[in-house]
Parts: sequence; C-alpha cells; structure tokens
Amino acid sequence: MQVSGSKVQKAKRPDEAPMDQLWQDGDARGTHEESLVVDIAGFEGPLDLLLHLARTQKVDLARISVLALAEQYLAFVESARQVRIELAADYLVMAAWLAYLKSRLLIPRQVKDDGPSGEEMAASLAFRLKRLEAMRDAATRLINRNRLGRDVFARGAPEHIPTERRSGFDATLYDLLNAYASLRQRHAVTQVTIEKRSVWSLADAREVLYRLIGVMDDWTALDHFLLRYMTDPSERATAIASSFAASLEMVREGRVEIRQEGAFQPIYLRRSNRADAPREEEAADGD
Amino acid sequence: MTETSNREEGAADEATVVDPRRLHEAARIAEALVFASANPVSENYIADRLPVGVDVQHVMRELRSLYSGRGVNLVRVDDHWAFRTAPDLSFVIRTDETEVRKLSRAALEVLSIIAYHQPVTRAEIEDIRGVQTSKGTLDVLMEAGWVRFRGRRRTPGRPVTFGTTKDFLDHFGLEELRDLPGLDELKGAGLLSGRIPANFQVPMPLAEDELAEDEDPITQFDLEELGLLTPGGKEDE
Amino acid sequence: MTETSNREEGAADEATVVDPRRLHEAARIAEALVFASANPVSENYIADRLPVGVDVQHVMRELRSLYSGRGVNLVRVDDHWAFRTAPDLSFVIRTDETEVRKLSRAALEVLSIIAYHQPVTRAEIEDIRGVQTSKGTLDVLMEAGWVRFRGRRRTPGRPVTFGTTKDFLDHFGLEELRDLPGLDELKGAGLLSGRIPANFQVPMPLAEDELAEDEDPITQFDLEELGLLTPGGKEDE
Repeated sequence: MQVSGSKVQKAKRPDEAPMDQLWQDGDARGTHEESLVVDIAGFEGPLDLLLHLARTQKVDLARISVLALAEQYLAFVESARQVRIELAADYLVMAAWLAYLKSRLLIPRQVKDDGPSGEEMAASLAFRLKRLEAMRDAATRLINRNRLGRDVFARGAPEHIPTERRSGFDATLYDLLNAYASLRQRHAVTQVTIEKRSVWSLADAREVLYRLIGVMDDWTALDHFLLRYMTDPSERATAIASSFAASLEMVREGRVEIRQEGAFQPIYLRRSNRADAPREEEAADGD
Repeated sequence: MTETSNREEGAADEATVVDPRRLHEAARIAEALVFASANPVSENYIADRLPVGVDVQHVMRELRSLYSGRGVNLVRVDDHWAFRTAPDLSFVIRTDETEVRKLSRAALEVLSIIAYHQPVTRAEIEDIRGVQTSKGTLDVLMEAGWVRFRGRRRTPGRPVTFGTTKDFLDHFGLEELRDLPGLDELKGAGLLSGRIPANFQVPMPLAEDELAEDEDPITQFDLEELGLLTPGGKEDE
Repeated sequence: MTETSNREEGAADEATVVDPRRLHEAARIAEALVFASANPVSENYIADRLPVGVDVQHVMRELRSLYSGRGVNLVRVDDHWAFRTAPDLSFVIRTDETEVRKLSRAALEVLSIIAYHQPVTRAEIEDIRGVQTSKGTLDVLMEAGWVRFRGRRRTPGRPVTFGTTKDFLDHFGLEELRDLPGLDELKGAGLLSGRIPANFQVPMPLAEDELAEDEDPITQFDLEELGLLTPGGKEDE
C-alpha cells in the first residue's frame, strides 16, 4: 500500500492553508518548503496530487468534497507560483479545469447554458480519482503476488526449448520494431541538427487539455481558464491568438469541435465524436 | 487448434477405457516434456507427443494433483504448463543473486492499467493516469516481455492497442487474465470501462462497501451539503 | 501438504527421531533446490538448508526412489544431485526439433525494412540500412519463411521486390500489415526518440497481396530466369 491515512491529519477547514495539509504528510514527501520541487516531482501528475490532497481531507473518496478539493489544489498552484516554482503544464492545465469546475459549482446554471453542469464535472473527477486509485491498488496487489524469479522458480537447468514453430528462428515483434526504430533513428540523427526542446506551446497545452477533459464530451469553455493558468498576463493577448489557431488546427484534424455563440463570447470546445467510440448523443449544435 | 479440440472431444470419452499403463506412460511423457523446459509448454505441443487416444487435459489434471503438495508444482499459464517451485519454499531457494526487475511506480501503474483494461490505447492509459506517459515506460514493459502491441482499434485513426503477454501471466503466477486480482469487483464497480457508469455516484467507498467505524452512511442530504449532486440524482433524464 | 504414508516405513531407521511431517518438508525443500539450480547441487548445500536433524542422504534416497518410475529421474553425480529426463523418454524431447536460433541484428533490420517498406528491392534495403546486405541475410529470412519474392519493379534491370509472408504475420501476432505501429506510435512507445527530423516518415506498408503501381507479379519464369530457387522448396522436403 502506498500512503495510508495514518499520518494524515484532521479534516480540513476551508480557511486552513492548504500547504500545511500537504507538507505535514511526512512520509516520502518532505515537510518544509525547501523541498517543494522535489515533492512535486514525487507526484505522478495532477491526478496523483489530487488523490493525495483528497486523502488529506481525512474522509475517503466517498465523502470527499470536490469543491474543497478544487480550492485546495488551486491554492497549491497559487502558492507554488508565489515561490516561483515552475509547475509542469499538466498541473496547470488541471488547475484551469478545476477553476472552471469551481465556477460551474458556484454559479447557478443559466438556462441557455449547455456546457456540462458542475455536478457532472465533479462526478467525472471523482470517477477518475477513484479509477486511478483502484488501478494503484491493483498494481500493489499484482506486484505482491508470488513472482517468478523472486518467490517461485523455474527449472534451473532446462534441457530443451519446446517449439511448434515451423520456422527455426525466433524473434519477437518487439525485437523487430526495436531493430527498425533504432536503425532509422541512427540514420536520421546523422542528418539533422538536434532540435531544441521548446517550452510548452499552447498546442501542447491543448493536447493535455484534450486528454484531461477525456470523459467530458460536452461543450466546455476552458479557454480563458487555460490561459490564466498557462501564461503570463503580459503574453495573454498573443497567447489567445495562437491558442485559437491551435484549436482550429485540432478541429481540422477532427480531434475537437469548436463553437462560439458570438463575438467575444467564450469559445466552447468538445472532443470530436469522430475521434472516439461512438456515443449516442444528439449534438446540440447551435451554430 | 481446431484439430486438437476435435481429438480431445473424442479422447475424452475413451479416457475411462484407456488402460492405466497407457495413462501412466502418457503422464511420464508429459512430465518429461514440461520438466525439461524452463518456459511453459503448450498443451497442444504435449498432446502431439502423447500416445494416440489419451486425453491431454485429463493427464495434466492428474499430474497437477500429483505434484500439488510437493516442492515443485505443476502450474497452468494460458493453455501452457510449467513446473515451478512451491511459493512457500522461496526462502530456501532465494539467493543473494536472485533479483527481479525493478519497476518504477509509473511503469507499474501503466502495467496494471494495461493488464486490466486491455486492449488499451496509449491515449486511454494517459486518460486514466491524467499524465503523459514518459517515453521509456512502455518501452521498459515491452522489453521485459510483459507488454506487447496487440493490434489496432477499429475506430477512426485506428490507434494501436496494448496488451499483456504470456510471460506476464507466468511472471505474476496467473493462470489466465481472469485471475487478475480484484478483476470482478473492478468490473462490477464500472471502473474498467472508459465511461462513467450510468449509476456512478460521486460518493462511493473504494474497494469495499463496509463503513469504517467512524463513518455514517452517506445520504443524499450530505451530498447536497457538500455541494455535490450525483449525476444519477437527476432521474428524469 | 498431506504426507505420504508409505514414506514412514522406509524411514524406519530414523523414524524414531524424525517425524514424517518434517521428513516430507525436507523432501520438498531438497526437490525444489535441485529443480531450481542451474547445476547439480551438492549434498552439503542441500543439507545446510534442511530442517535440523534430518539426514540428507536419507531424504535423497527417498526422493530418488519416488522419481524412479517417473518421466524425470533424480540422479546422483559425484555427491551432487540433478534431475534428468528418464533415459527411455529422451526420444520425446529431441526428435523433430531443430535448435531455435535467434535472428541476428542484421537479419532483424532487413526483415523490419522489408515489413515496413514492401515492396522493396535489395538496393533500397541497402540504401535504408546504409550498408551492403549479404545474400546470407536474405536467405536466412527466406528460410525462416518470413520473407518472399513479391514481384519485379518496372524499372531498368527489373529488380526483384521483397515482401513478407503470411507466416510472418502469424509469428509476430499481427492480423495485417497495417497493424504495424506507425511513426507516432513508435515514438509514443519510446522506441523512437523525439529527435527526428520533421520529414522523417515511417511508411504504411502495402498489403501483402497488393501490387505496387510499378510492380509486376513474380512468376515461376522470373525465378528460373534469375536463377533463384524458392528456398525450402528443395532442401528439406
């Protein structure tokens, strides 16, 4: 098992500083600010961090308050910013999503509004946390089984290799692909100068976003949340322009659908039906 | 495969009439074949080498029970058979040199997602983990021989899918995928399908349904108080 | 873990000091140790790992007689113990089998190029690999049954084109050639790194029965003309 509830402290009150919550869980994750960067590196992405935060709410996932969780996460991101810690884009995109979720949960639903309800989004998040945790548990159970070469052993002096193959040769698909890839790579690399890894572009962010909204296939207006968390205020105008261009690109690729009610209205995005398993759903396309 | 199954059917009836000498001889052959190999030996391969008219499954079942209490057991892995030391004896056999592949937490997580969700695409793995899979992770699992390309999803874009291998089953002591720990519960809870199950409610204890001592059963009222409405709550849709 | 009652009689001499449960446990340990070892195991090594007060020689004698009629025997060589296939069964193990050979790196490379780039000529293979391909490499792949002559390119010299076979798909667990992972998927799995030029492409192979526009099907006549004999056609059959 990983982090259990044992060291996790009392339920959180909303006015409590979220950082305290986070760093007081001593095991494996440091207890003071200096180790902040290391601590973040210890998380396997934003969902992992959220799972961890959820555990610090003392109650199990059953009774978690998604709103409180979202606030905690956002506060965490803000604090990280204040101490000038660079967070990976995945974390920022999640922040954007949670900020949007928060607004949906707090603001009464408009009649004309056909984005996903805050409750739907909350359920989606809870489901994903639960599913991730279930997979973690499964992994733990798997790794603790009697494993060949550790707990259980094969014949040490095999006398033959039985084969039914007509071919007298053996190779796996992995061997084959590996040979091909490294061959091509070898020759490709000799011909080019190595491209410098650029900072996260908005297109990259969109890619992550696309994954994050995964289970949400309803119209979602994430743009300005995304921009707020992904960019510096000074760059926002150009960022909007390029992000719009990037989203048009994704539309062209058939990955997302895009919609805007009118000038200066929020831009809605959703995962394209074409790119995914079909799902019965009458598209409420109002354009 | 089809040929042998015909044969097995026919043989099953005769199994009762096969004389014990023949059966014993068949068992010896099967035993020798499986014993001689470090890797699991396919049932078809064994069947091809048994005297005609002997039911391979019957022979293997007998052998398995013969070895069940011994220091070496006969185990089944995906229609293959192998001899393996009894798990309770690991302490005697393990030496300092004994080591198994160490997996990073990420790799282990990806491995279990592939095992439980297969065939699964890379995008789906990332959807479950909420994070991009680092380049080396799948590579490590494939190199270990536990994960393989399975084929392509018949959806637009035809993404490749991943699945586990026989070596994976063998390594983790699983006879078949159905033996994955907790598989049924996970399925039952809707956690293995891509979509949020229709009856999914935000509040649900994780693995088991019992409440901890300090817990009260959750009510609809609690949820509202928490600012959460379950999607299942709106029943008119 | 039931005890075998017949053991008790045989153990008569020491039976006064060692109870049958202990003896059975000792036998299990000895059996597992010998089984898992890559080399014959010395009696001292075994003795060190048995429960205190159990006579190793006695245990080994018992085990030897237990296995004596079986498909696998326990044999003693110079104070060391090992399992061996019963001599009368050696025929099942060694008959029809040719040693399975690993494909060389070069052969793997050529095979993968043929798989992805088919129909492909030898000159093209060499161009992609950047080195000359020995005839032996192609022969090996033909012998393995994974590569075949597909056709002839309608260019000067009418070079022969190569492609993969149905056996190739079977062996590598592919349903069709299109199931081979593409550029993004190779990258995603960590097999290709991000450092590749923008114009880098991984071709989508042509289906095996599809002829390219500039390709003629190969005929028996072509093969004879070129002095090429389909491998396997003569040798083994």
